[in-house]
Amino acid sequence: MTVGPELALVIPLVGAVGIGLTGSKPNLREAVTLLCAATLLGCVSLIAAQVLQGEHPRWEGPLMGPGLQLVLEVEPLGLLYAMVGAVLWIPNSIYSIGYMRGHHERNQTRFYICFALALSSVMGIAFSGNLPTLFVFYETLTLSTFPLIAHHGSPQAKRSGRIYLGILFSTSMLFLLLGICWAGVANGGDLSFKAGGILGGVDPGVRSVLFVLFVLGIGKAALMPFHFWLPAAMVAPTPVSALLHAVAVVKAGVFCMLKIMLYVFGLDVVRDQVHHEWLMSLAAFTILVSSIVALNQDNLKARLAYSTVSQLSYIVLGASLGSVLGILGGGLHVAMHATGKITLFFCAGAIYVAAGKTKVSQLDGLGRSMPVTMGCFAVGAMSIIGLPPLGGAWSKWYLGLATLDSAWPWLLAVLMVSSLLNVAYLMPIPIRAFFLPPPSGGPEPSGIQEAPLPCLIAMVITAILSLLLFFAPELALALPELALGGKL
Amino acid sequence: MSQPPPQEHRPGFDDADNVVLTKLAALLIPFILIYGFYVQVHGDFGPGGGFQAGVILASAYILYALVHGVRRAQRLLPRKITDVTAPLGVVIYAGVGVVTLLQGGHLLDYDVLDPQHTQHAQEWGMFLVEAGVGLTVASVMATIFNEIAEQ
Amino acid sequence: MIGDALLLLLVITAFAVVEVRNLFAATVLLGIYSLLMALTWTNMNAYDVAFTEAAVGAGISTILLVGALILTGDRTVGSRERESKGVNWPALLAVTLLGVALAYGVYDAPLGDPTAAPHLGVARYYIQQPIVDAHVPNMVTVTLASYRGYDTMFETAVIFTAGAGMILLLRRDPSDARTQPPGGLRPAAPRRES
Amino acid sequence: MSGLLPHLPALIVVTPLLGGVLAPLCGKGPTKAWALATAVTWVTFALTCWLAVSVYDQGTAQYFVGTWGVGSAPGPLGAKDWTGIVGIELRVDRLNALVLCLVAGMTAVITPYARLSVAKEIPHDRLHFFYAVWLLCLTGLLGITVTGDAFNLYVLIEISSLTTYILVALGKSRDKRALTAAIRYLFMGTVGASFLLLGIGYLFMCTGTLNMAEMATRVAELRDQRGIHTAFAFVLAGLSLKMALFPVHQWLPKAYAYSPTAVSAFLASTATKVAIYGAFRFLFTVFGTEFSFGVLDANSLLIACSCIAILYGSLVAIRQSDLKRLLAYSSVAQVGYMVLGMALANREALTGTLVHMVNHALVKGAMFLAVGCMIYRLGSAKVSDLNGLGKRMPLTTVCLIVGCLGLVGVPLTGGFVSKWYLVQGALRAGLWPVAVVLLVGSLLAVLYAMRIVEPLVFGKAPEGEEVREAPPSMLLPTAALLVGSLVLGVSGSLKTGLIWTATGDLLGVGQ
Repeated sequence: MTVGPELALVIPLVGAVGIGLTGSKPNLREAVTLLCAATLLGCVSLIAAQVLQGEHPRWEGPLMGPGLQLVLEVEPLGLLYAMVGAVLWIPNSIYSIGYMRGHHERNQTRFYICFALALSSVMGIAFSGNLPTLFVFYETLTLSTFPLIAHHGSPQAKRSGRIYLGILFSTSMLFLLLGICWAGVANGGDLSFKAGGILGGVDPGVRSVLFVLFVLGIGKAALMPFHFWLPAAMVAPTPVSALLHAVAVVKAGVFCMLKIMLYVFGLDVVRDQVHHEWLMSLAAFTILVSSIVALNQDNLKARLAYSTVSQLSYIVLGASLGSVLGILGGGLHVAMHATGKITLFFCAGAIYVAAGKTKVSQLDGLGRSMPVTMGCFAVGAMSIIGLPPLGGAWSKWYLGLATLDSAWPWLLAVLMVSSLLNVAYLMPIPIRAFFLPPPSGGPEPSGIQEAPLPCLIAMVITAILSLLLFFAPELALALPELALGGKL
Repeated sequence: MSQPPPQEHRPGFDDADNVVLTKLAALLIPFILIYGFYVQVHGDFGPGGGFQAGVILASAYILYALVHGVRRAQRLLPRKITDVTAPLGVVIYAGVGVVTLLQGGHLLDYDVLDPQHTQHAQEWGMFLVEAGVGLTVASVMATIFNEIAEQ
Repeated sequence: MIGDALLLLLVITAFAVVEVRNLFAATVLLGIYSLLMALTWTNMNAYDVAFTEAAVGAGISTILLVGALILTGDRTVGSRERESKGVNWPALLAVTLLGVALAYGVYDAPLGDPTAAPHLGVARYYIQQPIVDAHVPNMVTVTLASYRGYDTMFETAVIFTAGAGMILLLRRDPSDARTQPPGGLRPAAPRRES
Repeated sequence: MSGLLPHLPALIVVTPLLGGVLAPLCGKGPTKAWALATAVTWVTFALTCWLAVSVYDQGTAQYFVGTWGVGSAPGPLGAKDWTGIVGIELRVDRLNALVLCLVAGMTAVITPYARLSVAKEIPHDRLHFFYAVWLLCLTGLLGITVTGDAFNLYVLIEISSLTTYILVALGKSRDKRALTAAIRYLFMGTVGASFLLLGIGYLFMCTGTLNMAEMATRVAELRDQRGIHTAFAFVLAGLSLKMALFPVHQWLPKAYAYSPTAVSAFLASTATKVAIYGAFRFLFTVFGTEFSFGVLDANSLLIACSCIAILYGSLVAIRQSDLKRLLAYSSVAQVGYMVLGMALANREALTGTLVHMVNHALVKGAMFLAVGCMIYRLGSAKVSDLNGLGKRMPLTTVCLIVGCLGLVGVPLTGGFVSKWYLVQGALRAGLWPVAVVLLVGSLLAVLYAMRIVEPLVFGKAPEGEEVREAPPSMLLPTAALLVGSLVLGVSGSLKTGLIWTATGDLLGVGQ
């Protein structure tokens, strides 16, 4: 059975309509969301089966104007990203039910609609077959997540929403769109993704400028100094932070980065003909600095956000090396970090719902009343750090190999130091929860119970996924390998 | 309030008590009217045409209004009429255009009005559209004066 | 000779219109200007234009301007006098520039040359052909009503628009009329008391 | 029916003209004249579409009004015989076919809306004259677009200007400031029209013809004559005033802000577009690209002015507290976009301009209509009124939000497509700073759009009064325009068809 990539876009859109229509009946609404998520996963799996057989499902949208067309084409790297999004949407939807109800949020229908729209945009980014398509869905993702960020409508939420839109729109409109248009003008109008890049015949000077524009334009990759939106976005309800700001949105950024390096510039160009050392240095700088910043965050979600900033730069670093191993490690890290970080956010949200706590310093002894949550947290944290037997170990391994393989082996030191910092800012949390006594002056710890059941189910699923990815990384490995043309 | 009470008598163009003016106007107006019609219909042979004729005809009305007062003038030529005749002139003009179109010619192609004698047809066409112009101009001039005078 | 004298008078009147402070006087001077203009056209054998100028410029316009003056209370430009003592430099600059541009444009135009472009173009047809095409000796009428009858149709519509605008903007509301019966055009109220 | 086909260029002007003069004969009352106007605008729209299709298929349509086509006069004084176009020619190519459809279509959609909105803002005893003026304004705009005769263009500019002044001044019953806005517009518009007349006069002086096509061939021979240069300057100045290009834009914000809302929508979506079409016609056809942009280098000046317009208009728009003024200043910026694309004068940029013309007409029209819905229910349209409107007038709110997206040029709206082509055009012309200005402009648009969207989505409604949703007869046209803009963003048939070929015609390149 052949399934076109457009179906993956349409399913969440239909879901959004369905959610809108059933908005008045919460149970039905959530059922629609779950059904939609499951269908999407099925659809993406069918697409994956085709890709693994060597096919490239393709869909050409209407011609929007001369030289401007929406084209979807499945390639393995995009499929990996789509898989991550589709798989994690299911636990996230389960989690949302528990969280949003447990927290008595308003405007829940709007929340679920925007969520489905965001997923549709994610699929669009993942399967985009040319740069205009990529840009279109990059922007629609920003737009559809904006109402989620500012969901509460409080002045602080609105302010964060403005920062979010402001940074993402200004980088994408000023740099990315300019870069895309310039690329089209420079190479005669061809903007489709091609193995080996499309800028081979372009003047090297222009190519360097384009490189800068593309890198700066992808604000979603949260490279410093364009990372402010990510901590700001933490005012959103936790499911949003979990799926969008650990998985969908931020991964969209680094995924675009990978894709552009691979299919627009081409690895040879990146390595030999573009002055890309600055990007590498910027990524290394971001890795270290944001890890240090994370150390000093007392707010749990903020600490996780800075951790994300740091981990995203691992992927950027991998992309900027311009080597096969780098792309492989980066691609893997998209999946590994996603499962780990979403678990952490689930736990953070569960702690907030169940115990009302948002700060690291308040978590002493919480492990006794919330053992499952804190256990999952420990699993997620270890995956992020890159400890076996968890998925994160693989991606860090390949990234390390890539640095050793490159002309800049000192980058390995950056990775090592950062891993130590990861340990320093993540591990104290479960340790405090399990081994420190609860504060005596605080409220009775016995009053705190485990998080709502849907939340628990969700976080256990993702924690198990992290484990599975260590023991069975074949699929996650196979796709980047396919993308690289079996160059290993 | 600078507005005086409405009932009070105030001097203005409504005062029609100047004998010299009334007699003079009574003498002049018929000639003005005839002259206006002359200019209207004779526009193709001498100077003038619908526009000038319209203005001249309107000036007859304005003179009457200045001498006898706007209200009496309006009794003679109610606004209801000028409101209709003003667009009607344009209707006549454009109507000629549409008629020529319907008869198979182009818009405002007077030749089709009398295909055998095109020169004659031209004269006819021009006469008709000039009539439209005259009607509109005269009515509009009267309207403009009325609206200003009534403030 | 007569033409030169008329032109001289025209310029003098124009300056007088600008300089005189009393708006009523300015209006009358404008009427005089139009009359002089009409004479100039007559002197140039442009009877149709002269005719229009006399009827509209000297006639109707003057009446309407007087009407407008009475409506606004026949002020002199007194209130403006303080401001207008100095020269308005931007305005002077703009006007000078405009004049220079206009002069620049006619500098190499062969004015008065019967072989110049405008006289050899469509205008020649408008002069020569009316009597052939329509047996009508007044070429102005033929040009307006036939050669360019389409333009004139819209000019008529413009006139009608002016009337419609007056009706829309100035006609009193019927609701107003109940409280304030139309009093008619009248001099400003304060004069009555003096 | 097909017998009408050759007469379409004339019919599309005569139909609204007759409608306009018949409307006051319908008698008083809010319904009859409105019904006539609606019927007339839709018939006109249908005719323009028919014309556009036939022009697209069969090329330029020519029509001689009156008896006289090409004639000749014997040459006295030993001069050569003269042969040329005697009367007035109407000429429709792909460019003006597009503009005709746009103008007629916008009016056809806005007229049904006008019934309730206008009835609330204008005294009932003279509504029939309102529709007369309304249709005459349409006549003027269509006439400007359809004509191939320079003086006729001026005559029609006169009719459209005069009607516009009246329409703007009619806002007086809602806000007295409409009168001063109209007077200001009248002064500036008259200066602009006079400049245009002077320019056409100089052109006639140098070329001896009023027909644009004939002018064009003569101008190519006479490009060194000072009269032509002066004509160019006057025409450009006059048209800039009419387009409201910075720095002669001052009439626009107030005129749009204080006129009756239906009028704002009508003018915003048609009048400036037609002025820009006029600039196209003169710069590209009459004077020719080589003369306009090569000999006289008008593009530097136009690019500079339009870049400032984009930045200035957007910045001022951000600071407005009244929605109509905000939209009006945004129009100043959007005119900048369109003129910019015109001045860049390459195919991508021209395509961008034309797409932007259509898109801006649709979106700005819809925005004004949506604001009109607010005024209809709330009596005013301040930014502070937007708080919590989402709960009280949900459909209007959706329209406003979609409109904002269109103004910003978010992907999948027409605004994105135009921005795309404009940026490409700027880069193709080798002017990357201009491309940056374009993009900064759309970022500023995000800012003023946010001022509208944020209170709509997150604001809390004031306590008390109950506000109902606007009536369907007002919402439907609003939504229709927005759907149009979305379709424009996604579908490419108009762009790859009419617009792309029109820009090819303008630049004289093959398909």
